[in-house]
Amino acid sequence: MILELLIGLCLVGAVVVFVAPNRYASKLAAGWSLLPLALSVFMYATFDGQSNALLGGQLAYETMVSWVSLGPYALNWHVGLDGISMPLVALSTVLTTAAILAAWTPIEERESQFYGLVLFLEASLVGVFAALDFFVWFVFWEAVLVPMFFLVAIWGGPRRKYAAIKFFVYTNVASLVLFIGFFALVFGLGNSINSLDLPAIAQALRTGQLSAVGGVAPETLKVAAFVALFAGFAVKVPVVPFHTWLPDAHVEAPTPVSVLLAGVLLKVGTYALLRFNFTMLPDVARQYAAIIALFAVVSVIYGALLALAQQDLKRIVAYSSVSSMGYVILGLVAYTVYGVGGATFQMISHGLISGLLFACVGVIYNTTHTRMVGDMSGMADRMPVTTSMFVAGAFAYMGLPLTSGFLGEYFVFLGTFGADFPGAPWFTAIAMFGIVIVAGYLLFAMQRTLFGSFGVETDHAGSGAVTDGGERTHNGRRANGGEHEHGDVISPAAAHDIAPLAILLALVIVLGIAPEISFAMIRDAVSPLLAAGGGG
Amino acid sequence: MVAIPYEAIAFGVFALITVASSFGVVLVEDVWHASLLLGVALLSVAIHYLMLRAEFIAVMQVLVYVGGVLILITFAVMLVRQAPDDPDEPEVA
Amino acid sequence: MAETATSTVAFAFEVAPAIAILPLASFVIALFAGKYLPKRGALAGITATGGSLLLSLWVMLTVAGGAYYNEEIYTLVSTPDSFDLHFGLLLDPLSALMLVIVSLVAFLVHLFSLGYMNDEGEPGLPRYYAGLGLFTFSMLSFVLSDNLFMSFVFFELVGLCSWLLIGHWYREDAPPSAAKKAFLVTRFGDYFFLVGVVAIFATFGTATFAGAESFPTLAEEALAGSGGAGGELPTFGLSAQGWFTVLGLLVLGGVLGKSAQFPLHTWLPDAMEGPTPVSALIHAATMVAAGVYLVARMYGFYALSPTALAIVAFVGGFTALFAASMAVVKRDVKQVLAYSTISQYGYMMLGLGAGGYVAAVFHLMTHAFFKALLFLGAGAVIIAMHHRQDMWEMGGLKNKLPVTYYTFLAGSLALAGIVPFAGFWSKDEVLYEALVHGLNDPLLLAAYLMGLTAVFFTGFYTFRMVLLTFHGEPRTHTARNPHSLGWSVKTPLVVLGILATVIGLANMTPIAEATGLEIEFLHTWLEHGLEGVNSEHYGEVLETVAGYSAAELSPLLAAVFSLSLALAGAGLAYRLYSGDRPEHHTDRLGAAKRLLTDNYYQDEYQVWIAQTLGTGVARASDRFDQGVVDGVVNGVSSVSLFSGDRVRRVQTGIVSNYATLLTLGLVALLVGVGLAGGWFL
Amino acid sequence: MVAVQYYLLLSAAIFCIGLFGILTRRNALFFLMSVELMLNAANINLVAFSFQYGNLTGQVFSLFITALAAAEVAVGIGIVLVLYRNFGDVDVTKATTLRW
Amino acid sequence: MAGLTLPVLQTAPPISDWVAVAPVLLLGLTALALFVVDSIDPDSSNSAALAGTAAAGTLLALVATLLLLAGGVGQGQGGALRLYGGQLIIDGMALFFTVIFTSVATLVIVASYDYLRDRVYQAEYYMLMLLAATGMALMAAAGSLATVFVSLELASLPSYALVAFMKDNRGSVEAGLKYFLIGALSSAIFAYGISLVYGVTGQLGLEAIAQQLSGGTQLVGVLGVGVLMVAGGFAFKTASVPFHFWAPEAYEGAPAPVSAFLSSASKAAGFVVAFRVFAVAFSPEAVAQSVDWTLAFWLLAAVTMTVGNFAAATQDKVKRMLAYSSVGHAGYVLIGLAALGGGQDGLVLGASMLHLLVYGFMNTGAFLFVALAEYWEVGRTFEDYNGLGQQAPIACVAMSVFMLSLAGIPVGGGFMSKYFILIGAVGTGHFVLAALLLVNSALSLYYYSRVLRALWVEDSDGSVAIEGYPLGLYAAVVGAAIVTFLLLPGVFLASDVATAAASALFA
Repeated sequence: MILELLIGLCLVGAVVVFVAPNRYASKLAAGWSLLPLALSVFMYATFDGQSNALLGGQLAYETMVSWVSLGPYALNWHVGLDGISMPLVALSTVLTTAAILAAWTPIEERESQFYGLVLFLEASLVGVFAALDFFVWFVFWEAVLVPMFFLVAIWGGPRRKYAAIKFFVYTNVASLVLFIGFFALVFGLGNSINSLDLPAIAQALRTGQLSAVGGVAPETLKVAAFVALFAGFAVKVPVVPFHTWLPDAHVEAPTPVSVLLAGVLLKVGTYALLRFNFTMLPDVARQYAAIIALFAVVSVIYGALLALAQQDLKRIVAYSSVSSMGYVILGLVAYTVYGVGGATFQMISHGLISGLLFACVGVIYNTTHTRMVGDMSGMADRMPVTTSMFVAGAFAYMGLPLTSGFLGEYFVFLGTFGADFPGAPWFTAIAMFGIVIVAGYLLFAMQRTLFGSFGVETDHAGSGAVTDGGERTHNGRRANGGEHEHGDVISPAAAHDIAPLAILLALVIVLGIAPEISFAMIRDAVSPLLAAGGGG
Repeated sequence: MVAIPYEAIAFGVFALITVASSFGVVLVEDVWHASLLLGVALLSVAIHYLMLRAEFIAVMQVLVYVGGVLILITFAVMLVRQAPDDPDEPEVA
Repeated sequence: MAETATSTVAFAFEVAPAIAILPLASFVIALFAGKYLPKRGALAGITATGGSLLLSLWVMLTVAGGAYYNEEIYTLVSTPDSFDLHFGLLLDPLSALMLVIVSLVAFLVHLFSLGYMNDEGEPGLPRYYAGLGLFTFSMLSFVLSDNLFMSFVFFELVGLCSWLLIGHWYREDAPPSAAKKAFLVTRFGDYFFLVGVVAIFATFGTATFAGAESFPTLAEEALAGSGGAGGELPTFGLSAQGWFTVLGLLVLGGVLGKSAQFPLHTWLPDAMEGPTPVSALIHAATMVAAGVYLVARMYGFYALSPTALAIVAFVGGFTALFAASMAVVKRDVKQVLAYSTISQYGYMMLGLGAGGYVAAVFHLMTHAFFKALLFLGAGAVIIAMHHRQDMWEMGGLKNKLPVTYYTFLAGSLALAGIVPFAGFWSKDEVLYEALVHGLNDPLLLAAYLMGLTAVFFTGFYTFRMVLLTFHGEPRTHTARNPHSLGWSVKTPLVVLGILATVIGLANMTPIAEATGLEIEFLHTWLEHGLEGVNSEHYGEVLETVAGYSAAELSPLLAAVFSLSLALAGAGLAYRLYSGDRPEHHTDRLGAAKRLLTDNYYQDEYQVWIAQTLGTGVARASDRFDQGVVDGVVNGVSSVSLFSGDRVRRVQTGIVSNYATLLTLGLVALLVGVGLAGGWFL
Repeated sequence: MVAVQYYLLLSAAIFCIGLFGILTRRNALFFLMSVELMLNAANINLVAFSFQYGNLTGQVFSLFITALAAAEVAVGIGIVLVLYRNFGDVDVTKATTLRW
Repeated sequence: MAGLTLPVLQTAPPISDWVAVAPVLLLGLTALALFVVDSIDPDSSNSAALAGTAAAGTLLALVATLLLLAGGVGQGQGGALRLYGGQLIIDGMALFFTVIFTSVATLVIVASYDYLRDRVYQAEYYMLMLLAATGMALMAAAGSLATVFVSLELASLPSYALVAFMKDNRGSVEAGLKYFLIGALSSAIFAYGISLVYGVTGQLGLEAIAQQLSGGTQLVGVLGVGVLMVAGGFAFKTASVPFHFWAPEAYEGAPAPVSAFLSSASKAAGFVVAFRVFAVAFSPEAVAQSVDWTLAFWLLAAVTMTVGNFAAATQDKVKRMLAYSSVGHAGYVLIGLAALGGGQDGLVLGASMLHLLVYGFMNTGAFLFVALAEYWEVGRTFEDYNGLGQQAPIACVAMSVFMLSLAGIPVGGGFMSKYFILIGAVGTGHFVLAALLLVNSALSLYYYSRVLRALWVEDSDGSVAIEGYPLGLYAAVVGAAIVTFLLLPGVFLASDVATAAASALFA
């Protein structure tokens, strides 16, 4: 019941914070978020799961209660964790706390609603990672959209409404597509299953129980379902060319929300890909591995190129997330322990690092009220601590060794290069070029914003709102002078701004030095996948 | 033996009356004439009922439709009489 | 090996990780507590690197006693059904030698920094010392690595540290830009290295350098066809040798980047924007040396592929000449040194490629000392000149700065390759190796000739530098009244000056040949070591697998060649620049000077690739993304809303129309379903 | 005895005439009368088929229809009257404040 | 029905007929009681008493229905109670839908208490509503086409009057007129369709028709036309294209509680009767050789959801948007009929029933929120709702639940039911319908989120000042929201009943 307790804590917290007065909301939310965080750490420490959640084996914190019956199928409340989901659950709780702390400064109105929604989001995310029944999973999967919609739409930037609705509609369409794909499979399984229990379905699919539906041959049905599921998840990941909601959502979202969006929400997509496409339909995944790898590589390179072209710091990180998630897909395709395990590791690593970078951008934005690369320079002079964090985060993002970012990508490359799908070395080698481009745009951005002589150019120093790019008045750069010299505008970030950065950075480094902390359990969960999938 | 198909002839005649008066209902300009023609149509339908050995229904048809509905409609026509300047609906005395 | 060693030996190896960890500790101390410490972290750094130096010496002594160490010490990731990733130590003559070099130079640089940085009231000193500590840690760990994975890890970290240190003065515009360039260019090389490491893992399932299960051994077995594990390696559709060549070249990509070989050398001159001690550290013994060290470390693998070796040699020879020619026209003392660094590493590459493993390591060692000396000497000059670096603003410093002058001169003589200074012996041996092997291989011979020509240039630019800086009349006010120098500046200079003078005696090959004395100490040193990773083994492999054969030629003859060219260069410089008021003779080169000062437009085309091509493609992608990919998404929504607007216009508000539409709809339904159901047939 | 098909034809004709009236006339009262015609068409069918099948089901149902038709007219006239009060007309095409 | 002698008639019902039809009777009697009250004191404006009485009546009926459901009355395979010669059938489906009608009626009546404050003819209003509810409850239980027609008219005639209730409001009158005219036309078509079916089978009882049809028929064309005309009658009641034209106008013009009532309960009534008629009388097996009406419903479903959602997407007024969305939802539910005969009958029909149940709460709640807005006189367009979330957070949270649930996002039972329908469509191989549902869902999310945007995101222009928080409206809105939300985790309470009741039809 400990998992239910975790989800319940988040939900209760959401309600409590929602009804609390605005002025207490931030501290209350931060305090409350420590409860699920502590609980998840405890769960992580006492984790005793082995093997893969869908392929049999011992699960941690499992519960199964019957819920609804749907014609011939039972829907159960079935939750549990394995080595793949446990780190992701922990990641969700960590990033939620970080996001809440990061929100203290920028969120200045309707705080209780904001923090309530964030905690609700946490509950949904944990639910997605924990659910082992399709419908339960789908409920959480869809429930994620609601708080996200509001968080972007209410507290976002100038084009927040457009971005929020685009995100909302786009990802919802994707959900429907995958839903249809999944149920095509369920009906193809016919009587061999009597519930929507994901392990049962996975077993049935892997043992070849699929039969024709509506005159469609099982083989075709599998491919069609795979395509539908892949398309559905690809939007969430996002895989090029389904990615265009992401930069909009990221740019418009308030920074703490970006932290969660990039940190956890994208992982939901790759997690689902791993659970559904790559666990349930391994033969299709292997058959079309080269095509999927092509998507992955295009995401990596194209995403990185797009990031290179951006001027908005958040857009840069947003597009680079597209790039980074491409590595995850590439790793999944490989069906090797380093490939799939590395993909999972990369999810966690990217969650921490992108969260860190977004939080840094947020701290900078809170003081300068601009995120445009051309609008500021020499921030290192005034914000040394934030700058250090930003630099560390950026290098971790570039895959600097002894950070988790390096290992995530490295595992994927190791796993993929020797994989047995056609063209694997080429795909890997091309994807690796992403590490050069990522270094390019992050270094350019850092050089122009953090270094050089200090100056900030916005047309209303210190006031709340930001203009959009078109209307900026060019009143010149006030290098090392003008009103920004005074401490009231550019002040060192507060402790609660820095704390989340420090926590995330510490985790990034710890995971980079001792990856076994999570890779051990990931490996346990991934190995059965490979054994049963015929890969290795 | 060749029987004269009285029933057929009667059906033909009354069917003609029914159809013709129905056409009249929807085609005439004046709402008064229309309601009168509706009465004719309903009555001729009642005769069909008689021919179908449904005497009770026929009686009810006369009572309810001609006695009730037509009077209601007539009443309504009186209440909502159009102004004389409306060319579509000439004034009724 | 450890089990056969005595307890002292074992203990020396047990504490060997501390060689790297001590500077790491100084990094942490300087970073977090630096601003509370008296010298802002300098003392911690000096203590740590001093400790590292002592430990390195201890390890060296132990290794000299014939004990070697090759163990995994930390498993990063273990996978039962695949290969593990681990950190380990490989302590053999090569790494022990390198450890001493690195820790010595690092120690001296720390010491020098005390005078160079602290005395100037610099802000950001903790950051500086933290960077130095991290740099030393990374480099020492790199040297200690027992496998290519670990090498890559610390190779990359070295890159990070160079970024941190080159960009130390981030408030100005140039240093951050130079730092970025250094990181990006080396990263471009590292990309190939990364592919290479991954491919080596994919091919061999291991990346260890030494031992029966190491990848050079496996590769050798595969080529020899002698069965063993090497027989069933995946070679990705190529022949085994072809694939190994590809692997070697991929790793070479990283080497070219870090060791600033053509065409990835462009970052190094810009890197002079960093503080001068940093330049000394980076360019003498650490970052730039890392590339060459890597090739030397896995020389057993390169030795299997004559193609790879020839490319290494040719690139090295070309770079040596190419960089030397650019050094001729520089005004900035550090720029001259920068190009000379590129050039000297070209020699080392030439040596490695030509089969002169020992020669290359020898040159690596001597160069580390004399180049550190030169940079620190230049640093001393810069301090004295109040941070001016243009040689044309100097002159006549000989009398004001005697210690600096004489040590600098020793370094210059070493650089120019004048007997008996260190550089002479090592460079000469490199050239000799290139020549004897090159006589059987035209590509090598071409490389040798380029290297030989570069000797002349080296002599010229070295003495041009010395003469312009120290001789003649002071040309500016600052040069007449230089800043005085402290002990912390002078001590390292003296130490290095002595080393630059005498270290070449470690391996006097021409003398040994001529006299038959057993004085090639370095040869002896490197012949020992673990099986498969010593020069003896490399020599065999070169002959049997790569097919290298040495022509019979006296080393004395080659030495005479190069020495005379060096002297000619130096003499020319002396003739042109020895006067009290030397002229700008290089102006006479005309258009060629422009070409040289603009570095053959290498920067221009690389910047063009990075900006016009890279950014251009990025912009085009962005436009495509906004217009087409996102356009489709937005288009779908626009079309939907537009058609929604059309649909609702059906609802005209006139109820008769509704009735009509209703009837038509019903009729259509009737007709449609009726036709489908065949009612009307 | 007239075959039931002819009654079917007759009712269809009347139904169509009623429908025609609904579609063409704009006066609400014509509308009401046309609906009456259509309902009568249904009644003719029911009575005719009732006669053919010999059960009274159809006849009974036709009574219900008659009664409900009357009720419908009553409600309808009420609505027509308020329409007249609000719009000053019984033209159904005039009331178009709600649309799109 | 003299000609109908079914074996089931011999088995005496385990309980008295009166008990089985208690909900219907309670509704009818309450209406009569109000009539009496009104005739004693025609000028009474004691709205609390009137609304209280009406609400008590519907609540009692609801409780009675729930008790009957809980008692298993008429449920299970072949357990349906056939009363009065099979004219009324009390089974799981009838009771299930009676729950919907009575709940919606209760909510609407409670909300009307505030909405009607200071208006005349309140007693008539409640009475008409109760009579309509009675008609709907009868529709759910109708066992022959005759009762279907009569109960349908009983539900329709009060509705016409209710829509035109605000007789001095041009919109209300116009809405009433349009509703009435289209309704009259539709009922004429419906009646004619019934007469044709009678012509082919000679029967009006649903099971009797099925028996007759299972032997095959020569008059395929006549039967087909008749069946489709009957379908047209239901399409009117459920506001399905092309019989939907009245709906946007009527829902927009009518008093908001009436719109709520019509769009939820009346639609459900149309569906229950359609389910019963088509599943029992024209069951796919019986008419397999003659009339493939599933194709007709397939087309209706496809066109209805598309037209409804596309037209809703660009509306300016919230109420009209809800009206069109109501059309769209009719399209979703029609999938249940279109997918019959695909081997998943119980599942798909159960899903549709479940959707109607949830819809009964979420849509009623949404319209009642509009009623609340009308009460506050904030205006009708999306812009007019700007910033309401700050002034009336509780009601706006409720409205958000409705909107999200309508869109199929899991903060309410609408998520479950919509996806159950989708499962039905996929499971019976109707991939085109599933794809259409997908497209329409996307679009619906867009326009529902416009409401959320107005409520929470946009800032008020300051012109709106909310006075008072009417208890009745609030109670109804919040109650509907709570039930909508609880139907997400608690959907098993309803879904089993729904699927069982649906399956029982195909026994």
